[in-house]
Amino acid sequence: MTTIAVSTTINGDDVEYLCHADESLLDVLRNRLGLMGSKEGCGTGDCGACSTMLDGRIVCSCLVLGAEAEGREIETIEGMAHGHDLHPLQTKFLEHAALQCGICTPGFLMAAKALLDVNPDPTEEEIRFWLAGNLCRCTGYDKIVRAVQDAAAEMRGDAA
Amino acid sequence: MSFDASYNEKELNAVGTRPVRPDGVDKVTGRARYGADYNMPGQLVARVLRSPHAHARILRIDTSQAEALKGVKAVVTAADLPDLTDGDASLFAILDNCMARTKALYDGHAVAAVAAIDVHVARKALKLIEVDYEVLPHVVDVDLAMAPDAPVLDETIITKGVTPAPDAPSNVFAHSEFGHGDVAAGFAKADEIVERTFKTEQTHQGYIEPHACVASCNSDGSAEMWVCTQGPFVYRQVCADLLGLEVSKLKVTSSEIGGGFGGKTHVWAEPVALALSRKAGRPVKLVMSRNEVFRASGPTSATSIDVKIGATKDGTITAAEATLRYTSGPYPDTWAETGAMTAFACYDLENVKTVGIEVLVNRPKVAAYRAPSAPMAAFAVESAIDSLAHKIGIDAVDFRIKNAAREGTRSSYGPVYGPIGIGPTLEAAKAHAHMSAPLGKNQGRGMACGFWFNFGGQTCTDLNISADGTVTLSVGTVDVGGSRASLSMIAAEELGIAYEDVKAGVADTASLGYNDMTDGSRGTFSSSMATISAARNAIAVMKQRAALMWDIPVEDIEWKDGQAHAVGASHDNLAPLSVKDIAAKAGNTGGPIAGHSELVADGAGVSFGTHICDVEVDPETGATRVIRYTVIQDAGKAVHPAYVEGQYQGGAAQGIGWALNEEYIYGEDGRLQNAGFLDYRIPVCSDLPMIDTQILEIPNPNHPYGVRGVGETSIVPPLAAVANAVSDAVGVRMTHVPISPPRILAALKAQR
Amino acid sequence: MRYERPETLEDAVGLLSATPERSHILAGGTDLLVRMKNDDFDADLVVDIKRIAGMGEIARTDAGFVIGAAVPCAKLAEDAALVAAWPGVVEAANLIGSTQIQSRCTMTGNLCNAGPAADSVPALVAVDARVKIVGPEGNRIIPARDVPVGPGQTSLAPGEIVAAIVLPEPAPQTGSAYLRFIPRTEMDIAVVGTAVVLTRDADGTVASARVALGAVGPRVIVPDDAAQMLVGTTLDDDTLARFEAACSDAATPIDDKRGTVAFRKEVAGVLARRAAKIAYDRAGETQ
Amino acid sequence: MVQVTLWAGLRPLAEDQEHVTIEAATIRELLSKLQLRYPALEQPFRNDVAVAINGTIYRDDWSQGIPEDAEVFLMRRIPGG
Repeated sequence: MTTIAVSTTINGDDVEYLCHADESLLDVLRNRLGLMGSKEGCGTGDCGACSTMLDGRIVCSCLVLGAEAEGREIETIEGMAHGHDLHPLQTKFLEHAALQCGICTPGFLMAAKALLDVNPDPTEEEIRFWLAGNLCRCTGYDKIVRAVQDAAAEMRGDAA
Repeated sequence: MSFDASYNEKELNAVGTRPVRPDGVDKVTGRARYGADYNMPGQLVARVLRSPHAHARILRIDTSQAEALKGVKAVVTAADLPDLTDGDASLFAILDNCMARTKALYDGHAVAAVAAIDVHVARKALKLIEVDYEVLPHVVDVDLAMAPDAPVLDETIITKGVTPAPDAPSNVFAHSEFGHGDVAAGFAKADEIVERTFKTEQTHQGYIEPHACVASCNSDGSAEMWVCTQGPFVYRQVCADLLGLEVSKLKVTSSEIGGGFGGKTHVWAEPVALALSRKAGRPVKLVMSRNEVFRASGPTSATSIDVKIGATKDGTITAAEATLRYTSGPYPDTWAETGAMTAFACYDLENVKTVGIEVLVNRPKVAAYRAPSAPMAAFAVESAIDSLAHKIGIDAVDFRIKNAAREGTRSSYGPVYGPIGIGPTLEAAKAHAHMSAPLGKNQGRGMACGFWFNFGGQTCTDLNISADGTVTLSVGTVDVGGSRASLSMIAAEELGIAYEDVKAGVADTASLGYNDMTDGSRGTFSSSMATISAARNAIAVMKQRAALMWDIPVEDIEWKDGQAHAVGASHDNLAPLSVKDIAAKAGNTGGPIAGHSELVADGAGVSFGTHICDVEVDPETGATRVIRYTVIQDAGKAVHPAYVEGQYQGGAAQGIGWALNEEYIYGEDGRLQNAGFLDYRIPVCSDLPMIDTQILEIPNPNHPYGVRGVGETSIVPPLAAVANAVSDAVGVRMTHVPISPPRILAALKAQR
Repeated sequence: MRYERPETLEDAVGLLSATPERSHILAGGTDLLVRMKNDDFDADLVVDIKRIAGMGEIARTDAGFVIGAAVPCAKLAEDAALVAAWPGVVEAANLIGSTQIQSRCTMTGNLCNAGPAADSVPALVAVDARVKIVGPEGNRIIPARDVPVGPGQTSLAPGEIVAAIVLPEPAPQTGSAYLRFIPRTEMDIAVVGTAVVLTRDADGTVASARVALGAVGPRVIVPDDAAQMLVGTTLDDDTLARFEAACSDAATPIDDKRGTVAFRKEVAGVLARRAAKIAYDRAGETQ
Repeated sequence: MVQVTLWAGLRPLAEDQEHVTIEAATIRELLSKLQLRYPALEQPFRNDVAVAINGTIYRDDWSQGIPEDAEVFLMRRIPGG
């Protein structure tokens, strides 16, 4: 199978890669670029563990072709912290024990960040429905929702 | 090994706080490496060919075309996994489940596997493998499998535990019976009796991470494997047994694990990956797809349970009886027996009898799932208890309190209980604000109790003190939900140093002695016991080193607040020596300082929980929403309360999913129709409310800090708690789990 | 398999015409990529239409709202005029999948996938949407209802592409609504879907009504008899009860892993009644 | 002397006895004497047995002492999740 040359932007950096026509963006990130923070839980868009940002919208990278990324802007979990400075969501997930096994965590963090980008003060119901495409089997979601609420409050500058 | 594990009340500083876990930053930045996140040089990609038939004899497998395809480096079938099980039936079942030998026994049963240079070639190769099947009649339903005309899966099975022994083979592997007293006499004394049949459908653990491993066999007989597992030592043993490897030459490293819940206590495709690597002479990476995870790993039993309970008007249960039919997949197992042991364990019963019946069906081999077998039995029993309470007109909580097992009660599974915690969870439920909160239209409330056997087991830890006085702690129980934090806290507590100065990690099988798996709610219970023991051993060493540094007798040294203190009038001018001070001089006082511990952590103690659930049901569509949920459970001592709450909440959520939506759906052809997260419907974030928790702390007498396992019990009550709530809301007793909208609507129609 | 990213519709049609078998159009990819994971999937060509001018845009023209074939459903909710005009269509499209799926999935894909349970299709049928088709034999405009002809089957000829969906401007005092039943609160495929569009007269009675039922037959069912029951009424209880029964009767579902015949028929009536109420109320709120 | 109760599955291997009286100070002694008396118990004793002493279940600690007049139950080892 012939490969396709792709030039794109990932976490602010120019990146070039070759991929097969049928190769998902998730496989490109994980297998060709070493960005293994995005996880494959289902491969069919049902679990959200591979959530990444594509041109400002949150997507399942398992349902995007690597070839489609040409000229686009991609953000992954690896770009969420700035050096050692964690994003408030990352800090709050740790403080609230919002992860047990942690396999869904990168996807939740990316999806939650996408929510707070468009809605800095979401209700509990808005958080729950926005995150419905991210499956977690360990926590029952309670502490995840609380961590997102707390991070949102901190980012708004509200006293916790 | 004279470690005294008995409870010793003392003030705890680190234990009971909520620090950030040591593996946390890796997990929020995407750096943590799970099963599929590891690669080896020259690794091949494996794919497994699976039976499309529920039951079929394998007449012929021709792999020659696949082997001839460029890029294919190995093809294996059962012939490449010769039977080395030496009459061990349970090991043979694992082997046959890894790769079908003579018959494919369920849709998804592996029949061959390939290793190729990439996934495209591997996929192509699968299509080139020819398998001739003789399709046989199949049976997937537990009750139908017991019918006289059911197709028999294994002609060698004659039911055990029945006298006289049947003279013909059947799908019933065994009966097992528990109880005491005379149930017929007990029922004769009852004023009211409830007798009902319940059904539960098969569920999956639903861990988000599919099974994944990288296996590498070398020409010198050594091998290694990176794998997501709840028990690297057990995986090592089973894989070595099945492949004829020397145990110590197989190194198994557990990756970060993306959920297990019992499903990763069993070996699945790992021996196949090793066999492929052995044949190809190269490392092999095998990652299951989600479809494969559902079709070929993990599920629970599907069950059909008859329950009969009688009581007098004053609310005393006079007799209780249950017959529990559990599927075990296509191989014999003891899942019904476990269910039969747990069914009435919450109650103090004069007359009780349970019979467990193990039933073979053409479904995947059943695996443990969080308090395995207990939730289904509890669903049936707690539903019947609820009905009986209504029937005699007594409050459901009071009825349970009146009949609750207590110290001295003979358990339904045999032994007499020591001090146990069901009473306090019930009293807490009765006093909980949730219990008296008002309900709105179409809303209902239910509650239920649950029981589980926790256990401990073989455990081993190494605690090493570095030159700067910080501590590394190597444990052998896989961290499934924050145990590295808990164990670091325990080490800090015992040594008297800061939590931040301890870093716990999970060791591979080459670096630490044997450990049982993280199952049976044992991870924190048993590894904390071994950590305390290792820390105390390290303190003994540090006292000796301080004695050398001070040149005084070791008897004159006392360990307090993380420091060696010289005691006695002659030493009062000596400033205490900290761990750091002692560690800095270790090179000249005898070398590295460490504490080790190898022990058996027995005495975990049984566990009880009580849950309260409110639901709202749309009577026109049957749509059900859980609107409030409370978990009350005894933790003995919560080491890291946030992760204890997490276990309570997670188990409750899984139980709610089981109660309302999750089920394996088979077609007439015996094929699984919902092998994906789209139609195998686990709860999503918008399905659930916040899940309130109340941690009771009644110290476990068999642990130095009073710790009790907390991992499993929380999945036991929800099926019944939800069912009781739905039944309260709609006024019809729901007896079939999952209580899906079509079942609710059908029940409402039948009642009208 | 080849991946092509043409910049004009003509080029896209040319590519598809040259490979009439085993070729697929890629817009959001939320169905196609799922199928591609299957071991049995084989394709020679995938044509990504997202870089073709206009495919990702919503335009308001004399014909109404022209929604490009590659407009992700999330974008529909960001178009205030569209939401105000056809809330029933936007809410249906926004029920497809998760937030992540919404970023990618398209109504055109939902329509051309021809799944009987597609959420947006009953809503499109109820508003009498049209589709613009370009193809090797020229362009044509047909009702959205006529695109799916059976499960997984469309009336599109080889090489044809649905370039846009066109929603008419609503008449004054028109309301639309879509309700579906799923066992969970999110992430499921519809067990039943019902769309209602109705227009009120000045006196508050229903002047016209159109109803579409999804997931209860191989194609969307349009029970005109049931819809006619609403006309001339203010949705009194008796009318709604007759309407509900008529919708239940019109449904011809199957038993499958997502629901039973009895359940689907009953719930089709319940949801149609509820959707009619919502549409009626919405009609009263518009000018 | 301790009286040991066997779970139902063991009884056919022990001449259908439900209760067996035996002189034993530890679990190890108990199991080895039982096996001596009923050799068919060897198979289940390999991997399948746990011992409850006064309600506390021991799976592995065979050095555990058995107090005088203790209630002793042989149980099947339970799987965990």
